[in-house]
Amino acid sequence: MNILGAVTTFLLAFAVGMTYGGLRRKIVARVQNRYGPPFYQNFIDAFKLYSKSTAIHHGAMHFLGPAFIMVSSVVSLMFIPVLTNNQWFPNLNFQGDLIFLIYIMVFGPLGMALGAGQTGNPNSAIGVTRGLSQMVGFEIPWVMALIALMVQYKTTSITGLLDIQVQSGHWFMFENPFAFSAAILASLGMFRYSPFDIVGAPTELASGPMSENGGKFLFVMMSSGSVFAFVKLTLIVDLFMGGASNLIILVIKTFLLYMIPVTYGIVSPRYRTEQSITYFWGWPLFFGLIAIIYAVFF
Amino acid sequence: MKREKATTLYIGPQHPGITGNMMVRLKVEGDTIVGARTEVGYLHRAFEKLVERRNWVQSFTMMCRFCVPEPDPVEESYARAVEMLDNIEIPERAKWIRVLVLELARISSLLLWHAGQGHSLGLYTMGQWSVGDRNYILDLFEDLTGARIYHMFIWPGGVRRDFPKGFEDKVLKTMDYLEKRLEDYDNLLFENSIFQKRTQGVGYVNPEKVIEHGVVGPVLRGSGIKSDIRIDDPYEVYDKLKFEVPTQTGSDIWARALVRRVEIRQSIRIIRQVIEKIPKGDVYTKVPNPQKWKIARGDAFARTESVRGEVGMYVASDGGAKPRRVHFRGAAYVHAVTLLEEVLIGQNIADVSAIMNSLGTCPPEIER
Amino acid sequence: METLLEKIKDRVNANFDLKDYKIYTDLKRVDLFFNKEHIPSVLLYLKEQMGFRHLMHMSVVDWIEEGEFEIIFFLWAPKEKVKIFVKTRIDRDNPVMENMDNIWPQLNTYEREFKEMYGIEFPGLVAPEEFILESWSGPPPMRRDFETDKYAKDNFATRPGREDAQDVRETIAKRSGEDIPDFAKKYSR
Amino acid sequence: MYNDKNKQKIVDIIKNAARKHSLWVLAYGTGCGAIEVPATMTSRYDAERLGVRGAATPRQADVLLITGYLTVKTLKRVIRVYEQMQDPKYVIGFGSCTINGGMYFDSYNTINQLDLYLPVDVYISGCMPRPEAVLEGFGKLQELIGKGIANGAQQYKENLDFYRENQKKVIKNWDFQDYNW
Repeated sequence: MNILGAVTTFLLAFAVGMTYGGLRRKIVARVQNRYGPPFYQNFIDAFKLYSKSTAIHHGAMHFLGPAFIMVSSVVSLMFIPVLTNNQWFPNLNFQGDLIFLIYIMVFGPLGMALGAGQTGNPNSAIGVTRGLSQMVGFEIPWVMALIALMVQYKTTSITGLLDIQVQSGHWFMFENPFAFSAAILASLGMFRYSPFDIVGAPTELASGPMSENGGKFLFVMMSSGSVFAFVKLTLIVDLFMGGASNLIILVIKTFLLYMIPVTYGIVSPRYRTEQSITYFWGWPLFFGLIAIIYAVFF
Repeated sequence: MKREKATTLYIGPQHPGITGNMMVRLKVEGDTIVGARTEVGYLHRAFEKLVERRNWVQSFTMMCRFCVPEPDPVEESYARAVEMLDNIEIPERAKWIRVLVLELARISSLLLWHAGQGHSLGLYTMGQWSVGDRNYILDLFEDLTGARIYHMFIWPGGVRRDFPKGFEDKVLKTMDYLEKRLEDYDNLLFENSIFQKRTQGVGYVNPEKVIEHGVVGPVLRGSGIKSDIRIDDPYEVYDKLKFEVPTQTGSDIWARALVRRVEIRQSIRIIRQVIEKIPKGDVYTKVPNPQKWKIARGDAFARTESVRGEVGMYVASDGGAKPRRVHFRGAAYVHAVTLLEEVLIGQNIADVSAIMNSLGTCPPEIER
Repeated sequence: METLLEKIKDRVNANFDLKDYKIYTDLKRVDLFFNKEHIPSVLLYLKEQMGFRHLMHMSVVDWIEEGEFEIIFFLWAPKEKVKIFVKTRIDRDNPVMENMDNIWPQLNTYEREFKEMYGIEFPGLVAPEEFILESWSGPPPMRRDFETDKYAKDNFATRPGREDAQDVRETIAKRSGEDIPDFAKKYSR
Repeated sequence: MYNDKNKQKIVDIIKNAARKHSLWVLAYGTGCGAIEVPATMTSRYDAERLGVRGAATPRQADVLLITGYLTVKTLKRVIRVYEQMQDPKYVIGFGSCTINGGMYFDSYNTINQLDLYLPVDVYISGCMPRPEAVLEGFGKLQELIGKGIANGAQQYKENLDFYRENQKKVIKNWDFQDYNW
């Protein structure tokens, strides 16, 4: 664990996440018969938001909310092996860091809930309620998929799982396809793109928990969001797609993964809250169960 | 002590989901609405006061501003009311051109509805597509009238001018293009399982009480009652044209969506017929000099079928050069106030915007 | 058609004392004039017995010279496809009209508006809060004796026009370095 | 951003370069002109390629579009919304009704001159302005921001008494709390 490496990891995650966001806007625009913004538009937006003056005072928790999200994103990033055996991107890892990761990844939304609760904006409150109930929806198949892996390979460390794939050469997405599909379907909900963008649904809640956050708050949320997107993508790549030995492969794999929620989101309206939970407790949960059974008996 | 369970949630006036500039005050318990109240008046420009200071032709420039998304039916109503008052007989070709303009306006407004319905449910691609295609209709309007939105074209005594050269072919080309695009809309919107899940059984209007509530247009047809001013008391040349009036019995957002889906195709059909059998001739009759135009005492009430339903214009004259009273009846005047307040009870917060769109809410025509 | 309208008029006349009537055959329209105290029963009769179930509109006209408001109800029979205009006059100085939003719920909206715009009192009006105007002080604006231009001049400052009454087209042409096309020349001063 | 180009500090130049290419428009259609805003945002006149996109709430928005006439009732809400927005914020007056009342010059319910009540950076003429005109207006605003002279918010802070006086003259039921940045 050297500081320089950690900073490099963070900057890489920030840059990749932001660029993916910009590319997403571009792709969406092309589907909508538009030219679309440049792919670096998100960087401009982020810098503009940072340079805005912020005069919103809602109390301490409101200030801490975005910080919580940032902390959770960065900490979970620190536990992800970005590349396989590379001294430049070190990671804090110990036996059972996967379990710790499951916890720390839901830490951000909880912080968001604390922050949004204090703004006193009813839209924020409703949005947080929706977000937490949706999280209940997609966390269950997600955790089941991970448990299936842990049971199947008798290890709870990400690097352990990664090494098994690297040495055997078999990706887990083929070894245990049910776990993979459960994880992918659950990750649709994690990305919060349509049809699962019920938390900040603009036409319903006026951007939900973010309604009272402008300027620097929004900058922190935006950047932590992009870091978190990188975390999710890299985690799935590490767990199911055999990691990446260099940056090119990493980018290719993560971008392909990223296209799944994006393309699904372009053409689908928004679910209602209970409908989205029903969705996650349908096929994803089923796949999760099959995955565990498969892991136990085969 | 007992805690108040219901919280107050203000939708609008500044809200991405609101249609136009109005406000709905909701009493919410959890995600369910237990009370709703419409608050309008943010767009009140006092047209009906201003026309008292303008003569018959000047006040006609106000008419198209009554409802922004679809100005032409209002112009049509005013023009016909004034013609009834002054017994002006307009030439045949003018009537056909009026029908063409009205149907084009209906198509453009229905495309806006596609956008609104998709946008209110989070399907932003629908809005981008249909509003983009709406520009082609507005191009036709620009060719014909010279303006995109407010084309003061249908005026007492006929229409302002005849077709420009090659206009008919442009219209037909646009219609062909539009019909191709409508298939894409079907694939994106109507065959979308999530859209069906979100709309079926939502925004239910009680079919027993619709007529007593003064419900008109697609909402009425969506609850199984076949009623259309173009059929019931035909104006201009609608009795010479062949078209169907679709009805559905679901009486929810999905049923209204299906009704509008058929309506836009019927409008294309009507436009094709108009282009086919429009007669040659004059497009306006001579009306007196606007400065000296006096109309004998009396009153008239003209109705037109707009996208949101029947709109009516009451014009009363006191024998002077200025109207004594011009009073506009918009469909949203009923839909967005008494009906909306009733329909919203028991619905989910997520559906407010969709319900408002499917009821055809148009704030400017409520306050005028 | 003529006979149908006549029959409608006679049926109403048989039950209520009709002050006056007018028939427009080509418009399929009958105007019926009543005293204001008969209006609720007439509307109820027309709605329940004669199938005029659809209230198209309700309007008020300010006849200031005669010192009266004319209140008009526009009814439509979906089956017979006939219009009936029920008209009445009320005194302009103490305008009171009976509240009828139990017959047609949307009348509530109309009555709220006319209470604000004409100062007509509807006793027992449901939820009579302000509808369009907000904290309006002064006379009801839609009365004819209220001068909107004077009010606007007093309250809202207008931008002063250009002192030199020069032609805008010339200014724009000078600024953009183009000359005015010929068809525009004949309009310029 | 307050001083003009030659006195601009280098950091201001960078900031303004970012600001002018990311204008988030508040989703608030105050008048008829709102009908052309969707057309401006969508495929034919794609405003997002210039960095113009919608923002849901005042806290996140940079630009306030006053799309057309303002009734007194709306003016009150618009002032509240404008004061909730974060610096730097810009106002675009949209249509001739905001310039001198337009065709509502004698209406008892619409204000005639917007810049008495809010600091306007750019006016777009026309009734109603075509999408090309709207894009032109955005371009003009970007130009002003680049020069660092789009300082409506600063004006508003400095001449707050002037604006407040005018606003209170029009809005009868004044129940705002004091302005706090």
